[in-house]
Amino acid sequence: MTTTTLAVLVPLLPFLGALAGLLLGRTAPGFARPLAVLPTLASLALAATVAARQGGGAPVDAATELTPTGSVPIELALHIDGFAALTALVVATVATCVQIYSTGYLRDDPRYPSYAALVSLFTSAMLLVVYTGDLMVLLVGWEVMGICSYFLVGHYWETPEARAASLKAFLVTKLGDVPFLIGLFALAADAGSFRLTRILGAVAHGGIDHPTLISLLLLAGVAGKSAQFPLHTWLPDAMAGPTPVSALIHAATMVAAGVYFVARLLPLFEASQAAMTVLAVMAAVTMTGSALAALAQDDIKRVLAYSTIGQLGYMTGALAVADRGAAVFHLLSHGAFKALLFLAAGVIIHAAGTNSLAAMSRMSRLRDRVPDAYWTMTVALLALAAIPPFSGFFSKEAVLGVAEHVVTGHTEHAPAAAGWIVLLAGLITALLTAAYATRLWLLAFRGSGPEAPDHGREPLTMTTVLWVLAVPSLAFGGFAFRVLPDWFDGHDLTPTLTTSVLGTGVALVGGIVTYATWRHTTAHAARVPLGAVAAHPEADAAQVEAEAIASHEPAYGDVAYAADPSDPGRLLLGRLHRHAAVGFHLDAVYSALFVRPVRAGASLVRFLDREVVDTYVRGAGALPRWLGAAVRRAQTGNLQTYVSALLAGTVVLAVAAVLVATGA
Amino acid sequence: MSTAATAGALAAGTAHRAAESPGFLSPTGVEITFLLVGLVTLGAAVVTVTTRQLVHAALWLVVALGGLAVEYLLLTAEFIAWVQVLIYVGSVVVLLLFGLMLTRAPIGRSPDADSGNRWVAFTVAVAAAAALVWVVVDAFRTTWIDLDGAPSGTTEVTGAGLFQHWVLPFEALSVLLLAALVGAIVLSRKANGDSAPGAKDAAGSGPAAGATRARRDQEGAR
Amino acid sequence: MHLAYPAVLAALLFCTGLYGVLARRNAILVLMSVELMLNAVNLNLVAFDAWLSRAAEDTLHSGQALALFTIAIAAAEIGIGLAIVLAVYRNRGTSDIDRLRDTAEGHDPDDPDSDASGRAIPAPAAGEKAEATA
Amino acid sequence: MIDINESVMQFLLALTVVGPLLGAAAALLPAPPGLKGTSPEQAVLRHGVTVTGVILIAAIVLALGFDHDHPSTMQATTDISWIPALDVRIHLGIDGISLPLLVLTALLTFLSALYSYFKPPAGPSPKAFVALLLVLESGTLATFAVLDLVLFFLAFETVLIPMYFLIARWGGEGRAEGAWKFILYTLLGSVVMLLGLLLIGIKAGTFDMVALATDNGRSLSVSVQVIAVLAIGIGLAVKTPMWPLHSWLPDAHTAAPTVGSVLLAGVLLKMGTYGFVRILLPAAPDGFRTFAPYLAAFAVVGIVYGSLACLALARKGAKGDLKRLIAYSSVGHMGFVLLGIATMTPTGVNGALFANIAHGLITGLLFFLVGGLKERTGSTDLDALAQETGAALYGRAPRLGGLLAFAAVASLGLPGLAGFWGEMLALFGAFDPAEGLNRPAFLTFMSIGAFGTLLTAAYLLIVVRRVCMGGAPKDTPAYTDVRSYEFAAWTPLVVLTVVAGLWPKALLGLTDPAVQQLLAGGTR
Repeated sequence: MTTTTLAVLVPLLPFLGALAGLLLGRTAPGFARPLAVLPTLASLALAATVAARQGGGAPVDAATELTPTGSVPIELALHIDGFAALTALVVATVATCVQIYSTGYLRDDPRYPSYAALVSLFTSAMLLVVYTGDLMVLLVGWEVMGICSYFLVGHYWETPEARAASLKAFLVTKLGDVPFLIGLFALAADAGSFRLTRILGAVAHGGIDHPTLISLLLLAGVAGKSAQFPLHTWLPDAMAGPTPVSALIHAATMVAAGVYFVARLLPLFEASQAAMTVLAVMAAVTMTGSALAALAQDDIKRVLAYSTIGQLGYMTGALAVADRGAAVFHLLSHGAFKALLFLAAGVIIHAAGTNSLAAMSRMSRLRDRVPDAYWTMTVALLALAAIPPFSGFFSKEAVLGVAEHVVTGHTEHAPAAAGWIVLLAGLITALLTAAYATRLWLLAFRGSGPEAPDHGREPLTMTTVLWVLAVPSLAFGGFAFRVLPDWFDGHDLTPTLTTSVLGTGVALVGGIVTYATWRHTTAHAARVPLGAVAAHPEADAAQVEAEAIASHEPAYGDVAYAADPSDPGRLLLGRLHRHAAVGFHLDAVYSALFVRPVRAGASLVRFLDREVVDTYVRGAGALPRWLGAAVRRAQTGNLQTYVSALLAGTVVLAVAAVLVATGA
Repeated sequence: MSTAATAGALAAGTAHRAAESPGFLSPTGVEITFLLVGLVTLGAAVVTVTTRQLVHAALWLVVALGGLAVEYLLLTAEFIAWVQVLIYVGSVVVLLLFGLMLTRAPIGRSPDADSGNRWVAFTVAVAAAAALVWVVVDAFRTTWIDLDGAPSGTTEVTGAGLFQHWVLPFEALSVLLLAALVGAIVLSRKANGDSAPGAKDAAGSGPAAGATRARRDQEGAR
Repeated sequence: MHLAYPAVLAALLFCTGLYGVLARRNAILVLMSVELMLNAVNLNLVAFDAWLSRAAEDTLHSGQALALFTIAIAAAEIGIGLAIVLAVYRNRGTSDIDRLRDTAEGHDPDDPDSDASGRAIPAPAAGEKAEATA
Repeated sequence: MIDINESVMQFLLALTVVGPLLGAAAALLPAPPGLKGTSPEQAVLRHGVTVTGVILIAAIVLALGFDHDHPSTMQATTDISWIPALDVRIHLGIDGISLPLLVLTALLTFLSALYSYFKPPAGPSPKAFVALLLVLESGTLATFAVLDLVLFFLAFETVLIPMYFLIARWGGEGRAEGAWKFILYTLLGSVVMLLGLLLIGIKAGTFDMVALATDNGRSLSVSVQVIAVLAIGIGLAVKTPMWPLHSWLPDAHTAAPTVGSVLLAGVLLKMGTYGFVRILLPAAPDGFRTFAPYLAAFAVVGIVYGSLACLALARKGAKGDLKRLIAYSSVGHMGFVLLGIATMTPTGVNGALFANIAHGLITGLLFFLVGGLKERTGSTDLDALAQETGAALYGRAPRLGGLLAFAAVASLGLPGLAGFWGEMLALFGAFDPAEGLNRPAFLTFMSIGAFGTLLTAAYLLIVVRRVCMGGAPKDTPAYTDVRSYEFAAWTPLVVLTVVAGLWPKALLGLTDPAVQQLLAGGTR
């Protein structure tokens, strides 16, 4: 088969799997698991083949018209370059892992069929986004991902958190997508096509009139999807969904889409210095803010969520300094270890029966209950903290290295200011990242107190996946930075000495400081008993998690926050802790900026519709009524009255006639 | 008022033929008589339509009609004058009195002889009168009827006219009268089924119409 | 003699009869007034005949002929009219014109939802619905 | 696709128009002994299914026999002189614009007949119901098939009466008022429209739409065009409905029976927008250009207004009625259609026509689902359905809940489903309107409309959240899940929604050439 056919099949198979799963799910539950895993696995194989055939060489391009629109046609186009091939590979890998993991994670969940089908749909949408060469088609995949995340985050729809989070996830991303759509319009109107290649050609010839405006419009959508400041607030709440879904969303699909989109259109953004600077600022704020917030979270998954936002900040930072190679490099390695982190977290939550770090820090020997999760998570955390030689180190160093290049003025693509911003923010974030990674590890695995409950080993499907993912987190970066440049633009991704030393140094500092604080605070742990544990610890992981999420707010009075004095983060952040825990009150800002005005508008419209618009309708109804009543009154039935009126009229007419006749 | 206009034209024609058309300030005797009788007639008519005593109204009607008969005479239409006296004063008023009696009209002053519509009626009537009088006067101010010479309304002249030129309408009219006769009977029969007053009424109206017709015929025969 | 005299007299008589027709309550008095109006017309006919027979050498005497016809028809009319009045009087026990109001709006009490009232409903319905939905 | 003899096509088109009328007449006769089922009611309902089915088949065969290579040419045309004195002709024909609407109408009517066969409407005898349904179908199909202004008006009016009786006789509470409001409102609009049609017909010297389109308003002075567009536009806008002439729609929908709502939203509203495209755009372009910005402004206001009204209804404690909410959402969706038409660009008009079809499918499905929901829960009041947390339909009737969520998602214009392309193209058209139109104004309209999609998503998902999700479905009794006949009635709509979303060319390939020709003045 030609590469094109294979590439077409890659998104198509999971889609068909999803359709079949949705149709057969209730009638033949036996098919649900194969229908979920096999298509994804197949598309993984195909993606690998496509990647091998493409081999970082000339991009594969193919197109056929999807539909005429009357002006700019929409085409079903493929554009597979090194980025696309590799990203698709990672997406497929993570998706496969998640699917396999889910078979164990939602063992007894009656809703598993629809869940698995939606995950497949999610995967195929992301693969579509990765491969397509037409922006309108990309938008299709883009939005389908949004709705899939809506359904999957709302999987535990009995819990109010899930109901709220799913709605929020969709609406916030949609809020970004509206300007995104307008940006696409502007782009297409200028370039005369939705095709990626044509648009890039137009950019190359300066055929785009307002690159800054368009870039900013597009950035809004990117910020929504990739959870960048200020549209990132949906991501932590999305933790109300099942853990595998979080892994999928955070590692490969959804959030990766935004970064990937910018990477594909980077020349357009480079055309406008302003856009690049905005991008840099956005990245910097996102990084540091999310890292601070992560340090204050109590829910283990929320910590990871904020860390995702931070890592995405690194990627956008790399884009802001005009090196998509580094960005996608970090995207790939981050995909690996973030998926691992979430899946391991799922195992831990199941074992501990709670998702609260405060509670975990009060139970001992949790790491003996889940050794696989313990070891793999350690690896993943080291990678996250960018400790050499784990993969995270190389990718993050690539980013910092590029930033340093820009600062030292070796490149003209990006403004030096962007370089400085990214570099400084990156270093601060490296410190904080190491800090919260250490905190997470210490609280989860070094707890003291009553023993963690023991209900047997985790299902094999879940643990093996962890080890599979541990390999790339461990080793991927080591060789990737030599290979990848051939696939990407060819920029060197080797870590530079200065940034490596700096980055690793601050990371170590962060880790050590946190450890010291923990040694100081952990003494309080015994004194303040805390913790809520799921009611049915022996049930399957999904139900345990659902109960854990549901029980967090009643137990601690807040989804994100726990009044735990033994938390090192509390000491490290000091007064900042409270604000960091609630994500710096951004939600309040949103409700003031959008929700309340819309509510007010709604009630205003309700009033208008009642009192104003219907008034003239009522009036139109009343007028004939009055006329009718008036005329009825004249019908007395007295003939003499009638005749009098008749004759009076006659006289008048006669006189008028006379006057006319006599010309008076 | 095109008729008035043509009449005016005609009047002008006559005016210059009958050289002097005397003004209103020098009335002839006939005119004075006509005026006086006219006043009486009008007065009687007004009383007829205003009096509160129904029977008196009928009687005043007799006076008005009689006055009109006199006016006919003054206009040299003697035959019509006699017919007027015979039919109106003779039969119609009698019929009306019969009707009054049969509907048990109150003898004496009846307070509600006039309906609430009175003032409307009055305005309409006055307006109509004003309009008509204005038009008529405007049209015939100077027209002069000369009544001298052979009287144009004697019985033989009228009879000759009727039976030379008006035979067909005359016969049609007799058919109409017959129809009216039958109609009156049918109406009054239907109204009461088989009660006495219906028969009496039919007898009351029937012979009257019949009488007129019979009279008409003998006139024609003569 | 001036044609204006009979003409004016006729006009006045006619209007008197008109007033009677419009103002009198008793049907028979109305009939009398009708007679007055007819006679006014007759007077006109006769007067104009007398004028035209001289002025326009009219040998037809159409005016007088028509006057005769009118008189005859008036007699018939009185007969019929009285018959009708009597019939009405028998059925209704009255011969007052303004008691005979069968054509008055919403007169019949025995079928309240006649066409008229039935049609009157929708207009309010639209209005009330507007309030109801609000 | 398949080659069908022209005369056969003519016959089929005539059949689709006349057939339902004959069927209606037949429905009033006593059922022949052969067809008498268990009861006369069942017999007549089955008769309705048969007739509508035949019409549907005829429409499908028409669609197959339609020459898809030349969708811009009138096909299956019949042209008979009817009233020579007025030069009114019986002129039938279909092109790429009317064909999809024709098929949609036949399909929706058939599904409604099928649905009411298994679930007879609560009300007087089904005889009249079926007859009215068929008259309604005939009128609608005629509206889309005729090419003569006077005939168009006749068909346009024919539809009102049966719909009035459907609402007034078989409706829910408040049906009398709703029906009265519907009939008076729309009739008032049609009267104005008639004046405009006559004006055009007299000034241009012909009532023939094709001739008018070819003439492209050259024989009409601008002032005449302006007046005509104003008059006709008001009539059509009432039907569409355009804000602020919409207030009959919620009442009518709330009162109407399920089938009535489906047809009202799915078919009747389309007649208004179809009139805009078929009559106003080609026949009086200059006049339309005068009003296009105002039309667009009203459309955008309608988008936001409808969405906000829905939000107000969907809020907790607002006593919001689901059918009323969907009715307001129709106001919003029709706003997109009008916006697309107002751009006067092929893109916008294509989008408008696409959104027409999509709205017919999706809103029809929504009304069906709400009907099923009411049948199970006995209420369409949101607060009554979702007491504190939600009705948890996912748990109590999973298939129904899934379908409802699907319909909501489709209705909020998710890319990959039918709802998206129409809205997207309408906005894209507004981004670059036809020359002679004020671009900044349209840019503003486009951005407002685009944010309207956000509001749409908000209220639809809130509805899903309150109806489908919800805490603790265990103890509450489960409802009967989707029945087989309901599947039969709903699946076509679902499938078509997905197909139209994934393969928009199926529709746009038809409409685009026709629209291009229409806007180019019939000469192309």
